[in-house]
Amino acid sequence: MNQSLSFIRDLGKHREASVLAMLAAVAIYLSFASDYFLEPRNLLNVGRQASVVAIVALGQALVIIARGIDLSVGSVIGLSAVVGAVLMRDTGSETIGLVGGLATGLACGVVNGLLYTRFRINPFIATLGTLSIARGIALLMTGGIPVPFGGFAEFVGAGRIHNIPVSFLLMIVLAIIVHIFAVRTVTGREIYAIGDNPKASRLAGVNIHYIRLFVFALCGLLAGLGGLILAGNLASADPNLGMGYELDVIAAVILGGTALSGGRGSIIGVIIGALLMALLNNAFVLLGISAYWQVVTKGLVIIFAVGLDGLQRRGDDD
Amino acid sequence: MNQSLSFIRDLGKHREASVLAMLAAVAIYLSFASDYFLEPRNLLNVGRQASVVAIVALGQALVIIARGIDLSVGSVIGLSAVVGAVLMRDTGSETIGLVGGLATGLACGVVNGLLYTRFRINPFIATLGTLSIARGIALLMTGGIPVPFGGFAEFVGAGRIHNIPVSFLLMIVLAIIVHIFAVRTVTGREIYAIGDNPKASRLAGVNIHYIRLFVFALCGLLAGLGGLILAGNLASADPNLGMGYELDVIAAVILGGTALSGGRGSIIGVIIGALLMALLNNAFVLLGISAYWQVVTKGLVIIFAVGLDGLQRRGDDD
Amino acid sequence: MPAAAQAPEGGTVVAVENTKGPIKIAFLSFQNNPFWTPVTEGAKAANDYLSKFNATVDFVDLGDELSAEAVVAGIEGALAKNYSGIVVVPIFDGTARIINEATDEGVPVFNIIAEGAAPSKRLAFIGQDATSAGKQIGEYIARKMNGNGKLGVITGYFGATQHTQRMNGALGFLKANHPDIEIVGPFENKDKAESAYSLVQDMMTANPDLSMVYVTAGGPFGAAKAVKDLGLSGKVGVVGFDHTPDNMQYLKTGEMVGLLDQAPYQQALDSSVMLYNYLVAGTEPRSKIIPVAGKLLTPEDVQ
Amino acid sequence: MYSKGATTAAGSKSVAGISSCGPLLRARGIAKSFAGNTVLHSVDLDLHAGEVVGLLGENGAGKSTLMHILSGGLHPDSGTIEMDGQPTQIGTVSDGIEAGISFVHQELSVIGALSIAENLHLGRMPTTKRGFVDFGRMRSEAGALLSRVGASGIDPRREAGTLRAGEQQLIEIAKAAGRNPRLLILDEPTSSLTPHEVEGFFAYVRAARAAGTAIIFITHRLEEVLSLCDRLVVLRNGAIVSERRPSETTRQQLITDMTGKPAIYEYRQRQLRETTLALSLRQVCDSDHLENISFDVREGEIMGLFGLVGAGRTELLEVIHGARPLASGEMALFGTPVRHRDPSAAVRNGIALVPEGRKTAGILPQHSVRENAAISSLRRFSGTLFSDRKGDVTRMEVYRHRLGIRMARDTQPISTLSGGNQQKVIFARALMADPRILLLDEPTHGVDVGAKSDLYEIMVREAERGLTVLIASSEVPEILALCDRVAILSKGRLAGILSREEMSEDRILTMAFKEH
Ligand SMILES: Nc1ncnc2c1ncn2[C@@H]1O[C@H](COP(=O)(O)OP(=O)(O)OP(=O)(O)O)[C@@H](O)[C@H]1O
Ligand SMILES: Nc1ncnc2c1ncn2[C@@H]1O[C@H](COP(=O)(O)OP(=O)(O)OP(=O)(O)O)[C@@H](O)[C@H]1O
Ligand SMILES: [Mg+2]
Ligand SMILES: [Mg+2]
Repeated sequence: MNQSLSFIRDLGKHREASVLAMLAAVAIYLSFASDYFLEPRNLLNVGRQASVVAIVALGQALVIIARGIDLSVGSVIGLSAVVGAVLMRDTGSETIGLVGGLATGLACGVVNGLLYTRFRINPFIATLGTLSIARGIALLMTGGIPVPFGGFAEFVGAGRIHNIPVSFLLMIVLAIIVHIFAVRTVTGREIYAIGDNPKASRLAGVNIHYIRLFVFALCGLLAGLGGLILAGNLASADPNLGMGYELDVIAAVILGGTALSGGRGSIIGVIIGALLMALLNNAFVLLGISAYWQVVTKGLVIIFAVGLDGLQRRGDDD
Repeated sequence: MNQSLSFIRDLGKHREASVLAMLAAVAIYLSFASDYFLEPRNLLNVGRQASVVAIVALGQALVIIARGIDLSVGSVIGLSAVVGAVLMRDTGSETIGLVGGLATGLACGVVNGLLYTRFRINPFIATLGTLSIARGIALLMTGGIPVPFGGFAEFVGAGRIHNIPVSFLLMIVLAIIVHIFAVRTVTGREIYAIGDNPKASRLAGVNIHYIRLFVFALCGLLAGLGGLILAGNLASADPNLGMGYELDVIAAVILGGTALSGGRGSIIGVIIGALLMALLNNAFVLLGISAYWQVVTKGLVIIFAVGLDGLQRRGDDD
Repeated sequence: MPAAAQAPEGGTVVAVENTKGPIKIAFLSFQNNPFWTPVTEGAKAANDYLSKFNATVDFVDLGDELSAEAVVAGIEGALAKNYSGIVVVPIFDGTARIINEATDEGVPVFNIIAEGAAPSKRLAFIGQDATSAGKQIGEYIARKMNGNGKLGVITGYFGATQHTQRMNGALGFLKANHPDIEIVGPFENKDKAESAYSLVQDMMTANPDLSMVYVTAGGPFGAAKAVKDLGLSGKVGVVGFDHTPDNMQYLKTGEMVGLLDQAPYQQALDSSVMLYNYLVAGTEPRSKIIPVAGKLLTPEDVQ
Repeated sequence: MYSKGATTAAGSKSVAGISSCGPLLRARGIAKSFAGNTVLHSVDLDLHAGEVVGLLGENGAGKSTLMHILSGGLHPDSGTIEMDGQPTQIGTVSDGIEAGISFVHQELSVIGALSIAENLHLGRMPTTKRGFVDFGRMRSEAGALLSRVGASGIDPRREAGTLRAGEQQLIEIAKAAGRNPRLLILDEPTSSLTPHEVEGFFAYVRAARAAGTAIIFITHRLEEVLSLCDRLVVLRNGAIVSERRPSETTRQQLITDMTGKPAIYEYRQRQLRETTLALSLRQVCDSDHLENISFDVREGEIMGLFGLVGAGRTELLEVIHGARPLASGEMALFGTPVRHRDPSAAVRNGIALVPEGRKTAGILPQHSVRENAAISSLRRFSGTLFSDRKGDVTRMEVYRHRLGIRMARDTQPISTLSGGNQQKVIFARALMADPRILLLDEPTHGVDVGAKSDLYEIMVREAERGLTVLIASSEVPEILALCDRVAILSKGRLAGILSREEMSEDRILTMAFKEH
């Protein structure tokens, strides 16, 4: 068989390929349909809009690859933002605020991890519980009233370096780091191992408790960062910030080809998934698609993006 | 070992036992803390409030036992209600409205099932897609404006027979039917089998495509019924009806001891899970707990309910 | 008891003497964002005021997720607890049935803030009519835009009655009276400020000549922040609802050019007192629908 | 928990002279029961450095359980373990690894998503100075490890999930070898290996023995233990019944030790009735592997399918069973042309399959034994809507006796059965469906000698009653013992068919190599 054909076949083997194809298709269509789409400024906007979902999805992807799931990310975003803002307001120190926000995310992640590893609570239920608890704490801390949040966080959330949004840059850098982490480090490889076959991994001497705790902690930390970016962007930390994000984040991960049953998935796929979702929202505005059709179109695109892959993979599973 | 001890041990083996214990604990606490809790009227209210989640969760449980997931139930509730109401309004026939609503739910379920079995789209993504599409269609049909919905549907949703809410009775009857179906019929047992090991089941002669299609169709149908009850109770079909229900429904299923990884789960557990969630909401109103503490408490109860089980089951998994 | 011959502060209704014995009023409301803070405070003020008349107003939290089911469950709970009367924020169409049920049981219900379109046997409704509020804002938009230009529209949830009415109230008025104003959208932001931010960014990309953004529900300050970050303060204005601190801040800096409120504190207080008066003296409220004119704040007001 | 008191005076009628110093590992009075069902009764076992001990026993005798206890995967109810003369607590698997014990489990457990090199280093991946995984070193070490166990042909960069069972087994062995263990436990490592692979594996075991490793080797193939081991220990019903030297014993003796009876199945000439054709294949091709396979099987015939690895036996059975699409060609059942789109259709038509790979394709791990056995025949016995649960109980009882399935209760999860007994349950599942044609893919994997001959008896008896059997096997003796004819596949093609009279080990193997 000739070279180029086998290249395409190789690409086709990757589950993220069909979503990438969909992303390309939407982008190509948009570049014809709208004069504004290809403007660097617009492309960068799309990148920025994808960044929070993408950053949180990096952590979520590792959790899912390790056969877990973290439903609490949306609430952790809100709680971290609120803690960061309150600390900054009360201590007057930006550093304390930022560190406090990240530490909150990390702490939530660790709690999730411990509920799973120590108390053996199914992660779906454990994180459903912390989803509620974190949201409640954020509301209690603020009495439901948003807290102003500026300074460096605002730079991270809304600032630009050479016209490139800082949060977008952060997303790129983190994606590269997490990608390298997942593919090249021992812990990274062990994450895939325990997701594929937890029992065999444990018998081979992988510390599955430690790895599980680690992925949840990292996911919490990234959700905390996401919270700071989101609140920074708005210069205001609302206890309801991030509500419902879990579904967007998990959708980005699954769209990117990660298996909900663990063991498989790529970081590049996650970024593609997040970009596709941001691109769709951008397309609706650029093309001025009528209200209710936006909702229908979104569903259709998601199904098509993954459907391509499924059709090709016929008879593969079971 | 003596009889009664082994009975308790047997009970402890069932994953739903700890949630049942939690349900009992909350109920006992409430009967002391509030004079109104034990009034038949209040207990029946709790039953009615649990009914829609429980009925939809019956279908969801079978889907999850078969190793699928249906995120679209919330939107299907809304779409079925809207279709039912619009048909009733336009044809003037209650029967057409009710049948149309149920048929809509069934059709959505069949579409989900086909996306999974024929187009091999991961059910998480497929139903995330239909979640959006169904809601979009409901909005398009109504122009976003609620449609009045009365007659027999209102009786089902809000009526009482001998003071017992009809929807509660319906829940009980359906739970018994689905329970018997799951444990006693061939299809029911095959649902468990394909959730446990799809490949082995297929080779053993189970028609896994048919079973998968069936569970999604049934889940859609029950979501349709849930939509009619909900809209009937409110005497109005709002296109946003049922929004976000998917998480409540899935939570009830998982709380009731069904494994997200398939192959295991009980219908009784599902009902217990749904009742626990309704009881919590009732407790909040009866005890006048402030909104923010409600959110925290809910999370804590969910974690405790399942944590009891996890602690006892130490070292069981992997 | 010569306690109060005058209305409590922030309210407009005077309580009558209690000849009936203890009165228990349930006040059912939500809590999920700053909008509800004055509602809660109004209920608390009513309790303070009416406690002098041997009446209590219990604030019952319906939680942080607004839904018809939550309202129904709340009313059912209040009936189970034998309250004498209920003040509720029904919002949705689907709440009419349970309100009728309560009324038929002899427990009068007073609706505040927003109610569904379906008629019910409630004692009265005090609040802002969403459609006319939309129209009020539409008139203001037209004035600010001098009758032409592009207006971006962001709505909370497609299909949410109040959001739709506010939107259509404004858009209907503009289409009829100012056909030169071009509408961009509507787009859904699910009440999220961050989504409003992104939408404004994209709207400005596709419509560099946009001059006004109308946000019908949650998160208008996100739109204002986007305007600020794009360096378009003064060129593009945002109008929206509710005098929450987040929104007010941009009124001061000028990105927000109009904010309509619903006098929630007064609604909460007056409704409780009127319900009390009805319970002890049978005094019917002055009409079945008591409109509350929203106060439209502009940058000039806060300067 | 270890109760010191239970130590018995060493029941070591141990075969002397292997090692002059004390044993590497000394287990005394090991007992274990599951939910009241005693699986091991006070087992004593000594293991010496540089010794290969063959552990034999019927399915469910307790071999795997004993090994789990020695390696830290299970806690004994009582008994002590000493290493190098010191009492040790091997509480967890990692303790065992720490103490130098490597365990190759009976069930395959490679990580399909990782590369072979990664699998071999799981739990101990080497890193570079900068903290990244040292893939270069890992690959070269993996290459060395693979050639140590005789699998030098495998590219260590391949994803482990793409390997066939035998190769995965070699990976598991190489993984254990890579830890340079002092005690190496091999639980049925050869059941899915080809004869060639077995040779390479033996070479590794001999080398490891020479290097001073103590090795426990569990298998149901008696020739293997007789040629490889220094000492043979037979476990029956959870107790050690004999310890022998290979040079001083025979197959028959070992079988008697294991089962308590000497009988073993021998082929009996039988008269095939001239009857209808049960199955005929004409020019059958699948999408990538099989090419133009044509042959007929008569009703009541036991037809063997032999071939080297990759010959396409599994694929052919899958095509007949409907699990794999028939790309071209024709197939007829009892004269009627059929085309199965799905195994459910095949099962309805009276074709049952015992698949290869009981863990992935056979068992329903969370289901009870009874449910597992009943799953194929649910539709057959359900009169109306409801399934025949009472019937399941009685049928299970029948097959439990016929196949000698060893279990405490038929409601226990199948995953708590020993490997061989799980295989018998899968067999029972196929028989319960009362098929007209029975497809068997390596059906006696992990089944002990005694049970194997029982299964052969049953197959022959069923065949006499008209059941048609198509059995794919890698074991020539099995083919010779059982089959009326054998079809030999080679690289997806039919290399020929041998009748009973023409069959011999030589001819079968020659034909299997035809296309190579
Ligand atoms: N977790 C468990 N719960 C209950 N019974 C168990 C459990 N594990 C093993 N058993 C029982 O212990 C007995 C011994 O099993 P074991 O796996 O040790 O047998 P084995 O000698 O390895 O057999 P095989 O040759 O078939 O592998 C079996 O009867 C099995 O059913
Ligand atoms: N493309 C492939 N990728 C991975 N594994 C493959 C591939 N093709 C075949 N195999 C595996 O190779 C093995 C040999 O193929 P096949 O089933 O045709 O041989 P067989 O004659 O049944 O031999 P055996 O059953 O002894 O392995 C199969 O088990 C199959 O899983
Ligand atoms: Mg074994
Ligand atoms: Mg094979």
